[in-house]
Amino acid sequence: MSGNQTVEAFRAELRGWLEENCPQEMRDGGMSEDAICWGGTQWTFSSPAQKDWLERAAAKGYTVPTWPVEYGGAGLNREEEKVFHEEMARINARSPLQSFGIWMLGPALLHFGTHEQKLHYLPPIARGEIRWCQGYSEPGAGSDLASVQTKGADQGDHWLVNGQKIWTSYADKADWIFALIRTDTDAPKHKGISFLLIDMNDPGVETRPIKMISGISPFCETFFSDVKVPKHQIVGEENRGWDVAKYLLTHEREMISGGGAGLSGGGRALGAILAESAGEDGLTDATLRADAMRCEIDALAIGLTLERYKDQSEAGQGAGDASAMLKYMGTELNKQRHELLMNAGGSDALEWDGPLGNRAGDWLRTKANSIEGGTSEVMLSIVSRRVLGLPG
Amino acid sequence: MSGNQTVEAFRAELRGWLEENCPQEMRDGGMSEDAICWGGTQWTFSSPAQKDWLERAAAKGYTVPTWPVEYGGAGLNREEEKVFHEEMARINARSPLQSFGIWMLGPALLHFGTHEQKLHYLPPIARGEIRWCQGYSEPGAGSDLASVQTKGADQGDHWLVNGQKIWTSYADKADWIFALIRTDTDAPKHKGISFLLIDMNDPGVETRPIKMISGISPFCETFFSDVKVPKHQIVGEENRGWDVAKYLLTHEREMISGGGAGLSGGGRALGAILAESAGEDGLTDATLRADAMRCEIDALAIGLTLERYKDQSEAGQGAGDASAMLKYMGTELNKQRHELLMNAGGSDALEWDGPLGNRAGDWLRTKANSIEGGTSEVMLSIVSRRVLGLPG
Amino acid sequence: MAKLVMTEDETMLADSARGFLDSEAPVKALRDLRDAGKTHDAALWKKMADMGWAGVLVPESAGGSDMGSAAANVLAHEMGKTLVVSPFLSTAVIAATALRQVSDARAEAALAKIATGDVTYALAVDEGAKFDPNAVQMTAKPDGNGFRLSGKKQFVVDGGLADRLLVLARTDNGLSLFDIPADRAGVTRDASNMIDDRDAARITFEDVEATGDDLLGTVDQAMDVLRPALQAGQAALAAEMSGLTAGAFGMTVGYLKERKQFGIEIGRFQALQHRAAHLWCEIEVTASAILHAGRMLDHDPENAALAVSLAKARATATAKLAVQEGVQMHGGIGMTDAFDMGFYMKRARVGAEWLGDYSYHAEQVAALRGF
Amino acid sequence: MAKLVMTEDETMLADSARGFLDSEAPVKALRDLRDAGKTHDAALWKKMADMGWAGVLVPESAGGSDMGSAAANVLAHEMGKTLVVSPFLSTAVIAATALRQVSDARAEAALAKIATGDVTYALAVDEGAKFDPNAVQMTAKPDGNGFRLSGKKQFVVDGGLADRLLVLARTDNGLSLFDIPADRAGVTRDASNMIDDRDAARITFEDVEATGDDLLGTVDQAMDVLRPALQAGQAALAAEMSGLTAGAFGMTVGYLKERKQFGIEIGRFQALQHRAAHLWCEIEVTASAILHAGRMLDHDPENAALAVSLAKARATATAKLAVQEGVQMHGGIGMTDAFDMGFYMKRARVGAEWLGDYSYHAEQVAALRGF
Repeated sequence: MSGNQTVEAFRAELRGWLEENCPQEMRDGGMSEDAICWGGTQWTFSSPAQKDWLERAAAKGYTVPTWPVEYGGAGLNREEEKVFHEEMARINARSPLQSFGIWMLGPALLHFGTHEQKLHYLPPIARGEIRWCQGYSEPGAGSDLASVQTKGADQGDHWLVNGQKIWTSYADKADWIFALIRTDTDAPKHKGISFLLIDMNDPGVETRPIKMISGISPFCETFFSDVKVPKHQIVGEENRGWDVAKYLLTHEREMISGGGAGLSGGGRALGAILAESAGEDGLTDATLRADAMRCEIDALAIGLTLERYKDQSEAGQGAGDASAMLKYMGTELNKQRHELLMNAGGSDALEWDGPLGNRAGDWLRTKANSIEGGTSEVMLSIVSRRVLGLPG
Repeated sequence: MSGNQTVEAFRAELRGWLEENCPQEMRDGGMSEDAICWGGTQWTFSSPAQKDWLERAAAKGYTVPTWPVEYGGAGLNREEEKVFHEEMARINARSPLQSFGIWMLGPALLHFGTHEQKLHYLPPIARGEIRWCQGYSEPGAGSDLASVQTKGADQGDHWLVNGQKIWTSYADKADWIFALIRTDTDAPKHKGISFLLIDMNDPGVETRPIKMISGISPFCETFFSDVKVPKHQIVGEENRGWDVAKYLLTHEREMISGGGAGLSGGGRALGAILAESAGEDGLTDATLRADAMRCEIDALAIGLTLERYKDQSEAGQGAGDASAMLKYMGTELNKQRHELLMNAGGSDALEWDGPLGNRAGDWLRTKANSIEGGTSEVMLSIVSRRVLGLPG
Repeated sequence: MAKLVMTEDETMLADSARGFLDSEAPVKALRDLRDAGKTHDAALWKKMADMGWAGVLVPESAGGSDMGSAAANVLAHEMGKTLVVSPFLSTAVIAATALRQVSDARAEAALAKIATGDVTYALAVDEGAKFDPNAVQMTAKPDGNGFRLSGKKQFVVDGGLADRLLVLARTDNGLSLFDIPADRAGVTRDASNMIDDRDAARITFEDVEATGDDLLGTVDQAMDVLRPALQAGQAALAAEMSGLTAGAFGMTVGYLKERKQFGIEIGRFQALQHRAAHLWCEIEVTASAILHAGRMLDHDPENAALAVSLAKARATATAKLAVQEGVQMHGGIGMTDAFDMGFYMKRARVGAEWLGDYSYHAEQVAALRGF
Repeated sequence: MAKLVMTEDETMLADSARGFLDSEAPVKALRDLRDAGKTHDAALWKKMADMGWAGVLVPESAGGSDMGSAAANVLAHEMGKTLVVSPFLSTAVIAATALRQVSDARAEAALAKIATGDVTYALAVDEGAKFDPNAVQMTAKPDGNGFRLSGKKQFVVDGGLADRLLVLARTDNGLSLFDIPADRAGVTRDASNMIDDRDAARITFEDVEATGDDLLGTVDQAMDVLRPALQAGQAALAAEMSGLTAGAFGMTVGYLKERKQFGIEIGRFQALQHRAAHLWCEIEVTASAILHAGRMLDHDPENAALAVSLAKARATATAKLAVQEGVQMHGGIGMTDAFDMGFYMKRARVGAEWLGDYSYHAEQVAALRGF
């Protein structure tokens, strides 16, 4: 009961703060690529409101609400976090900042980093000053993430890194990269990898965007030639980077699945979006209506599953390999949602920059959802073996 | 042109014959289990009309219209066969006779049998006097049909057969069985099997129905204890029975797939059946309508595919392993059709012998379609390896 | 919102229910009943009542344990696993929830009898092949201080043997709900020969007398009483179907590990692995919807409609997939009556229809989500 | 019914088309055009016309080869395989079929110019985001001996560069079809930036003059001329999409055989094998529907509607599955612009919408089949 009172007091305070501090322009629920504020040294704000919103939120720790206060967060507990998201959704507020630093590196550092590393790296992420990218995949490796060929040769106080990464999202706009580097070439595949932090401005780091079928280029190739990485820029132990990577993969899966789920109550009903573009009569097309209902039901139920796993995890019942399920279900659903949006959009959706904006680009982008961060096939194999205990 | 004239002359003659000879009662398009006339020594006609219809059709060779006249058929070519089916469908005529003898043993004998065997076995099949059943599967063998354990020991002029068969459809009502028997226990799995014809009245043959989830028991277990099978009762060469079996499996697949397809033009539209049971407003339920349209489209297209393969086969382009495709697509479709019929039937369909007759039993029966005659999984593996040439 | 985690109490309840049902009501109990031509096991129901299950939604004042919908769903889930035959949903969930919407002595007395297992109920709503309460045509014509009921009902689950019937009928300005004894003059019950081997009936009402006392709640306002009862029933049915799904899936995964074909366990075939894994993912997602429905019914019942329809729709679709895959992966043996899988498939079909099918609940979701 | 087997002539036509297109118009030709900012290759179209393809549906009297719809579909299928950019469907199939419904000297002259490749056409029907000819609102008001056309069209495929436009407009008592030069005063064309990198336009008509001569067929009876043209176009588009499907599927199966993951070819993974096999089955079934549509258009055009909608619906669904599986099975590389799979996916989407999407044709099938 007293817990509830505290939470409600927090809600009231937050609501007041949002009312005062969230600029009106930032209350459009913007979810598309260009509404995102990524931060970093190369960042250009799309409007003064976007800048204000980031700065005000960062000052309160609301860019990373669950991180400890000393690392730039607001130290919210699970209940408060729910309230935070509810209140943000209530006024349709945009997220003030998104980044791989928040989603990926932050959780890894909070779990594996030293106190010094946390103090050094986390606050600039929370303030949107430093933008990070991820260096896992390598050409030809595909789903076999542990087949890392990029080498770090031990030079005493640093590693000399040589090799190539691929699918390094937004590497061309990032300031730093966290990467898997092979620091022991004799050890078994999973045992000789270290998780290193590398400054993209270091000599020998080069990056090049990969043009995607959606026309946009979020992904890059990144090359390392004799890049010196000081020994203190390692997260976790030497040659134990796979542990960090696995932890982050699980995290990434949950994150990607969340993108597709539209969460309970929060997201706009798919059918409502469809009904709009279908015209005044609403969603009368039997095929589209049937598909939309199914998709909406699944989206709501997957959103609830995300909530359930968070609640379980808070209750000390880890989700574990079930994150593979969330990743699989969430991304497959998101692909379906966008197929339906394309159907409903008809020929209006077939133009780049047509009357429906970038609907086609967004649709094509979703096709990568079931590939990046572990393919759907890999997720199903994980469930089959680790959850169901099937042989093979 | 003259070919067309001949065909049209045949159509006119046939139409006249049907008008005169097909009893009115036999023009109800009866497709359910109890409308079928199976024949055989145990057969009891459901009505005088059923008996008349069988006798008149048999006299013209119309129970097996494409078989040669000397073996009891009408010797129709492919064009005439199409006309035959069109004219039968036009007046909604029931098939005068159905049997495993017609579908399975007949084609095998026509292809592999000696002239004497054809003369001896085929006419009684065509006249509905002798009913056959099939003895392929054995307990525990499942999809691995060639793992035949029932043994035939060579005793000079006969084999002494011992063992057990399962899924012997209607064995309790059949007069004879065609069965795969291992006549060489030392040879590799596929090389020591013979295709034998066995009289069910022989001492040592016993059969027992298996109760199915649909409540009906078309399937049996059949036991052989020291059954003497004369050497002349073999089809094809000794130890080459697998060739006959493979030929028949292909044939069976096409047959089973045809059952689900509803053929182009001929079958009643699924949607029309659904619309009836959905009431006067027709099929307004979006989910049901969408599913029904998809199912109807697929049924028509699969029906056309069956036609296409028949035409190709006549043109000397064998369907070969593509029969696996027909079997897979046809049976999966048929299961969907019956799921939809159950949906549309609502609670009326949940009673045995309810207002919709045996709809539930028919629905449950279809679940075996994708298992019997080779599972859907086996069909997909055949396509994968033999058609697509994928490794493994 | 309450947390989407099983509480310790719920876990204990599930464990104790499982222990009881494994010994008292395995699938074989259904088979034995069926083979004996029966659709109800009064002794089993009495034992369940003694364990407090009949009173799970009955207020403590009437002798119940008042544990709430989430707890009822836990029980339903466990019963689903072994296809337990009982009037639990009709009586302990639907009728109890309806009765507790009404605060009068008669309802209190009825609730007390439910809790002790001394009375069973059936809900008579459907008149056509599809669930559609608003389309009810059966009439309740004013007659003196009471009414005369005339019309036909079908798919009255547990209606062949229930002691009392909750009957939805059309009055002058709306729908009204009546609570009458099943043996009242003018009531004719024809047992339906159901594919799931359970009790259901077609019932004819010919000028059946109903007094003012037999009216449950307010005249013309049946939905005030019926809606919560339907929602509790739909959620519990969804939970039962998720239990059924778990039962069928457990059999299937076990078979995949043990059955060999072409010399190896069929569970090594990747195509089957991925299908089994997909099915497990669907099951997990459905579990969330069901847990959520229980929480909403217990904590925010006014706004539970979306959660309930979500749960019933998901449970229906998932159960269908589970039994289809179950039969297919078992091969021929799965089609034999000697094997239990067929019982799961048949119950899944009946559960799919009862209290609204997938399409019905999908349309509810669409309406609540604005399209 | 004519036989559902490719004739020798058709097989020869396919082989010769393939030989030509492999050298003149591989997928790289589309890529080069796109990179050059172009949506049409006039030189290629001229070569195709020289091979007689532009005249495939033009009567011999007008210089065509009059080979019929099945032959046109064979060509469209081959073009689909390498995503050939050309006005074949708009001009040689749709416009030629429309024009040959009219027996006058003007139509004969137009057909002759189509056969030689000297004129290209585009069909302007859509006004909203979905194909729906009967909903056309664009007006053709009587004016002297002629009409004045006012309104807007969108998704006019090949409409940015075509020489002439077939325009569907509403006259006093129905719909009428006009054949006008694209550069007539009052016509404004805005090229659409299409995801398939081909030519399409939004076109505005402001008080555009149309003489009686510009009317194709009879006033208010556009469908007499348009229906056969639409059906021929829908069937050929279905054939193009089946070619596209074959192209994407061929790439995918090749990749399955060659690509290794975790040390073995991914084509050894049974889950992928079964999905590829399923896709092949779908492709085979769709092929029958397309062959059948061609036969019906050639031999029984009055009754071809069902066959055509069947072909377009199946082709749409199958192409969608093929490109989705193609991208997924290729993994990340399939998502890059450097790889051709994306071109197939984008063209499949445009083909899905053009001349009626899956749902449109499914409803046609339902109507023709009585539900």
